[in-house]
Amino acid sequence: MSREIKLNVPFITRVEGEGALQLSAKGDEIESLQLQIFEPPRLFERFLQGKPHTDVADLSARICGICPMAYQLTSILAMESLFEIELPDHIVDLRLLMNLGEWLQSHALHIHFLAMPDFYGYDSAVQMAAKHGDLLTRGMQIQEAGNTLMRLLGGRSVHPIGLQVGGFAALPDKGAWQHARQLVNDAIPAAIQLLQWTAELPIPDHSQDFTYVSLLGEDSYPINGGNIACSNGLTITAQQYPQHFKEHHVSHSTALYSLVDGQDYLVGPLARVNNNYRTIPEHIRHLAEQCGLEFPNMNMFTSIQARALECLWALFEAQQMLQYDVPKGQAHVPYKVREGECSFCTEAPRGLIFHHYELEQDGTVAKCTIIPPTSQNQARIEQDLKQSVKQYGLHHSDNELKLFCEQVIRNYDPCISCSTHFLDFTITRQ
Amino acid sequence: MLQRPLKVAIHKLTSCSGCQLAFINQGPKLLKLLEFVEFTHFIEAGLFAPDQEVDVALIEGSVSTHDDLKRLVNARQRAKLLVSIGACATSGGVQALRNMADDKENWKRAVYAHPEFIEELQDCTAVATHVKVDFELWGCPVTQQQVTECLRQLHAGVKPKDNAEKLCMECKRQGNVCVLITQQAPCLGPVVRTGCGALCPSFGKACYGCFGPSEQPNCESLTNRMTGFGLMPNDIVHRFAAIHSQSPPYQQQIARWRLQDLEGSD
Amino acid sequence: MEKGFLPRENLSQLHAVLCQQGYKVIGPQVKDGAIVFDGLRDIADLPWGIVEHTEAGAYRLEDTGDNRCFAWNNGPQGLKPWLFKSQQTVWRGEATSDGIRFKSEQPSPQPLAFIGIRSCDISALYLQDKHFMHSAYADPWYTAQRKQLCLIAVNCSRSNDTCFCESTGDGVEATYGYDILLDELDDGYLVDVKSERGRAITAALPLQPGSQQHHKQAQRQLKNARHQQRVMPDAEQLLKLLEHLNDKHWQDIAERCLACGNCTLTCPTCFCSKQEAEVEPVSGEHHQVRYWDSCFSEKHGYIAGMQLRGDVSQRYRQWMTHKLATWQAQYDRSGCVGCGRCISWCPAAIDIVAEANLILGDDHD
Amino acid sequence: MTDYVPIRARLMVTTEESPGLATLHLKVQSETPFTFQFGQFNMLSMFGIGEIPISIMGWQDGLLMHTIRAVGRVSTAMIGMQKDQELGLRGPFGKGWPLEKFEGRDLVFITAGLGCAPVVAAINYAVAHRNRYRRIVILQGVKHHNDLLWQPKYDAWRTMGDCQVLLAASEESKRKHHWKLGLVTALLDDAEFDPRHCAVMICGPEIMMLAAMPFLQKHQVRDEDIYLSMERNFQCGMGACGHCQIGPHFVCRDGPVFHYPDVKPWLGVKGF
Ligand SMILES: Cc1cc2nc3c(=O)[nH]c(=O)nc-3n(C[C@H](O)[C@H](O)[C@H](O)COP(=O)(O)OP(=O)(O)OC[C@H]3O[C@@H](n4cnc5c(N)ncnc54)[C@H](O)[C@@H]3O)c2cc1C
Ligand code: SF4
Ligand code: SF4
Ligand code: SF4
Repeated sequence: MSREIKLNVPFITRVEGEGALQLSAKGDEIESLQLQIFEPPRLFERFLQGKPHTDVADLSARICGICPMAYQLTSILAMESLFEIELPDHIVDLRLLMNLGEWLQSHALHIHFLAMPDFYGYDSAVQMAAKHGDLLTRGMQIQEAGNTLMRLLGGRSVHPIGLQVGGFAALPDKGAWQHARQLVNDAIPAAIQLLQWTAELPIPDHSQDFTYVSLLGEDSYPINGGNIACSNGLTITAQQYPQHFKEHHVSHSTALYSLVDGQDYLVGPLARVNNNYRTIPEHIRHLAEQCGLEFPNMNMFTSIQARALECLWALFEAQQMLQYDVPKGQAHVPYKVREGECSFCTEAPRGLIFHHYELEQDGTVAKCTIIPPTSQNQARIEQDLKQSVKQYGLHHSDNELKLFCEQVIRNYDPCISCSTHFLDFTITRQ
Repeated sequence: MLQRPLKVAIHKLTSCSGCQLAFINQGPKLLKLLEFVEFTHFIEAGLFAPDQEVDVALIEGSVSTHDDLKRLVNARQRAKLLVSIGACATSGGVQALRNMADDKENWKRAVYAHPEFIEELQDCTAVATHVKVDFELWGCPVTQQQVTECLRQLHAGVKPKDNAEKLCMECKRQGNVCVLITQQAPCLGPVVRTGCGALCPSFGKACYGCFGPSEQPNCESLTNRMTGFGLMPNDIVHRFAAIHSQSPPYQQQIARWRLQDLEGSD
Repeated sequence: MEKGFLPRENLSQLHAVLCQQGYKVIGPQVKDGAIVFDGLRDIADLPWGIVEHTEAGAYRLEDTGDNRCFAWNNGPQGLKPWLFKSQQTVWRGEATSDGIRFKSEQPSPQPLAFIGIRSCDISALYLQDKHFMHSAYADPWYTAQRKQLCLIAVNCSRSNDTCFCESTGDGVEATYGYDILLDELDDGYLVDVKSERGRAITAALPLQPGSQQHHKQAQRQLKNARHQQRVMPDAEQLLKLLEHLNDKHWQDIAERCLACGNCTLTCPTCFCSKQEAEVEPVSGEHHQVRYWDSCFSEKHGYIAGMQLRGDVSQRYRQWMTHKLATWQAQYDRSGCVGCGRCISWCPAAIDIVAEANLILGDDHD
Repeated sequence: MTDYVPIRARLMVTTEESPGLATLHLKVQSETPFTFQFGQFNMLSMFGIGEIPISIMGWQDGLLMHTIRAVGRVSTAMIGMQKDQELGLRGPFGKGWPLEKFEGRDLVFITAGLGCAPVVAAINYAVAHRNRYRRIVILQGVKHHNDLLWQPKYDAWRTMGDCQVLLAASEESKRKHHWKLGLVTALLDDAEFDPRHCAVMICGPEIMMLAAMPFLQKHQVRDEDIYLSMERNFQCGMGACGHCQIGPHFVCRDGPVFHYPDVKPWLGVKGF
């Protein structure tokens, strides 16, 4: 049966903005497939120009309410590299701890609020509250552990205020530290259950050949430092990022398309796990393997498992740091502002994030570039859809196709609302 | 007092989504909230029904595209009450900094290779610029307490309680040591609305105003004082040209100190 | 009783004795750039060598490197936050199927021993006692905690630039209200005892007789402390403020005043509070909570449909005339004890003494 | 009766007096009988919404009466309460009209605005104990004649012996029977009472009180025979929260009914 499909999703709510999906196919061939992102221009890169360097962290946080800290920290680390600030160990550790918090809350949110309803046939987690309260509660527990770590060091979990160039505004107090320790300890069994639960999910196999990119951990799992490793064999520093990664503007999207050496690529949990599986402590890998998980792999549908694995890793990592007392020492170190250029990459929950700044003599921002994970994944999502939709079969009903596409997109957790359900699904057949 | 759950739609315009997180980031409190609130439209959580009639529409985000405006007008028509939440909705948010640009086209060009692909309104504006707003929740982001309290009051059939008290009040209740006095830090506390729990001063740093202007903000006097700390006119402009740059009291200071800056540089 | 002498190296025993007798010791410490009263684990945490320099709208600490721990005069708060708490639940309630249930909030006082309290703060305490304990309805939380205070006061050996207790009659020497009084000297502390509670403590200390040298030094220090720059007009003069209600100067002040409430909340005698009905988001329990409030807040003078003090000039006038004048009819004295906090901690650097003098000056009205 | 912690009061009946104004009849859940003076008030609270001061209107058939005008959050919620719903009650607080002191004198009641509950309660009391007082003069001013509450009550009082009821409407264009055009103070010229043996009780906005004073002086009423019921923001009702101060007075504790000489210096002073 030959038919013409015109799948038109006027907007998938934002990908750091708003997106839509258009698919048209004839017979077994996809004629065109566009993931459109019409992110209302917020012009961060422009309005940061002329701002004092000390304002950048608080303003750039507002790029994303789900991973604000990643934006803050990347800008701070970039500037610290320019100012050649030597951070004491305890500050490095505390930043890592806060990073873990952001991963935890973001991953827990994605798994339980965005992805889970798919597996149980609901529209939203809110509707699942009555019947599957236990699953939600488990998610909330892990999420709360993450939030607590963010609050411990940043005052609040959305747009935290604690980070600054040179360290933190203040070190945490003892009571809050102990509270966080408790929540993290308590969340570990929940995260183990979570990992098992993801292993038991009916995960379809849509393995594809693709390029993936993440930071590379030398001897520990990477989060806010290290080189960039690409599955095509490339390993570079953050400074070299612009030489290999190019952005371009396409007419159907306001987000900038990123390609590495001309190739679409994946960033995010699966990319990280694939690149760094060996650096995950053995007892965690053992747990994963016991319940049948296999990494590295090339099936984007396992990204939910990669997220669960990262949650468990993050909790164990946090537990180790929290077992000691609150670190003593300065909250921040003094530094001298310098003129020049700097770049840095960290791993936001959704993947690699790149910042580049040019600062004037007094620290004023002359120029900046910020590349979020979502726009890096955009080209890959389109490619993925093209392949996996075909593999899934265009003979499926409109609704089935729509749900399938949604799930594919959700695998990338592009940004929270982007991975939710499509809107006003319309399809034209002849 | 409503005998049934309050029907609530959450609409997102141009924003970072941080305020919506105040809902789904609240753990067990969310389950309690669901006892008296029924979400009908909440894309972030997966509910899509923008055309359903509701008791309350919560609007996150500022109006910066034609499409934002269209959806806002629709949301207003479908809702008995409309509440704007967060800095973007109440005053335009950070993205409204673009309104201050002298040459807006060049701004876009600086970020996008093909600005002609982008369709947007001239300025980025608050919700109340376009439709009637029944209540405003300030903050960047709003807190879960603010949102829950507002919905609880609306469910009880009363207007939510507004609190535009100065941040200093909360700061003192918390027992913080004033950073303006001890460090001559340019704290905006005396002209910023309470709500965050005086977070920044409790971390020993100056408030940068993410909750917007307080009741009767005497920004004139505060900024005069800041010059005494060695802040230059341009520094003062940046203090106010941040999260709530479009709120009238902060606008005034931006204009005033920009002028000083220009005069000073002549 | 003769004043005893406690050598500096034995100061830690005072701390030890207080702990032994079951007190939680509260003492001055450096926190975030100010002298703050908080739980004192060890006398090493006292602000050794620290003095403050303060003027209208500014406060900064200096480490002089000397061996004194009470050379400073005051910090942002005195005793007030420990008795009249910034946040106090006044009742709890629950909605049951059989109507609502109210539960009273029991006070949870604990024996607290304060080291380093000054004369002005004791005066302020007695003023707050009148308001919270001796008026028509005694405040149960204040009263319960008040009964469990042990006050180890210290005489001031210097004054900072915002102190004016000499002119209000509340310093620099503590004369009542304490259990133990110290004069900090070069090599130790002169110790005076006022109460049974105090005697029980000093009895356990290795006190030596104070020498004449010691007494002389203590007198010299007090004399030194009496040099204060600011002079508050006397009580009778202050009543005349009420004859200046239409002074243009109120408007002048209002242009600077931020109406932020810092003066009232750092003032050790200000007593305003507001109540809020709150709901615990998970249990659903209802709380009526009392918070510190200020006559500078917009809602303070609000009644349905009307704002009694819409202008900030009226609020500042309300504050000053209440504190300095109408307070006298309420509690038999002015409400100001000369601690200078509202001057130091005013972000707009408004100086109540200067303003009061200006308004009462000849060429005003 | 209670101070910091409320007792329960169950709503038995709500009588709507006019749109936005209702009398709540409350069954006070307490072992001890509820005693009060007219002019005193209770602090009424609704769960999760707030607490407000409301004058005591009276006591009838074992029920406590409060007449509430919906002006804002709490008051609106209160008059919308369902039968059998409960609220919290603290009180009675403050000083009421010293009606016993006035025995043997002429009583003059001056009120403006709608439903000045504390005065109506006092009139009710005086009428119930008619033989203790001499002449009763009731002056009431409203904007429009149909703003007048309890019209039948006024009619009944008017026909009672030795009782004068004068009504004024300030924003009416046509005069009605028994009504004068203008402000309540203008009625004073027609009021007939013995200024040497009288007690004047005034309730209403402060400007009205101020405006009444020259008329009363003209009648040669002495300051010490005048009593006023004042209004300020109350948070505690017990003289602790500081909101209700007028000069040295705490209105909730030293008032709300004041002897005029005590508040004279403060009356009408803007900002106090
Ligand atoms: C002694 C006294 C007796 C009163 N008797 C009555 C009466 O019998 N019937 C009646 O309808 N009204 C009476 N009022 C007025 C009544 O208290 C206010 O109308 C009520 O507080 C308004 O509250 P709201 O929340 O509805 O209004 P909003 O305008 O929403 O006020 C917000 C808050 O401000 C405070 N507030 C506002 N107005 C007043 C006020 N006038 N007095 C004290 N606090 C206030 C309350 O805490 C209130 O909750 C009396 C007031 C006083 C002082
Ligand atoms: S730190 Fe800021 S908010 Fe706090 S009292 Fe000082 S000026 Fe006010
Ligand atoms: S202190 Fe100011 S800037 Fe900081 S969180 Fe609060 S309102 Fe925002
Ligand atoms: S008014 Fe000022 S100086 Fe006087 S007691 Fe209060 S804070 Fe101290």
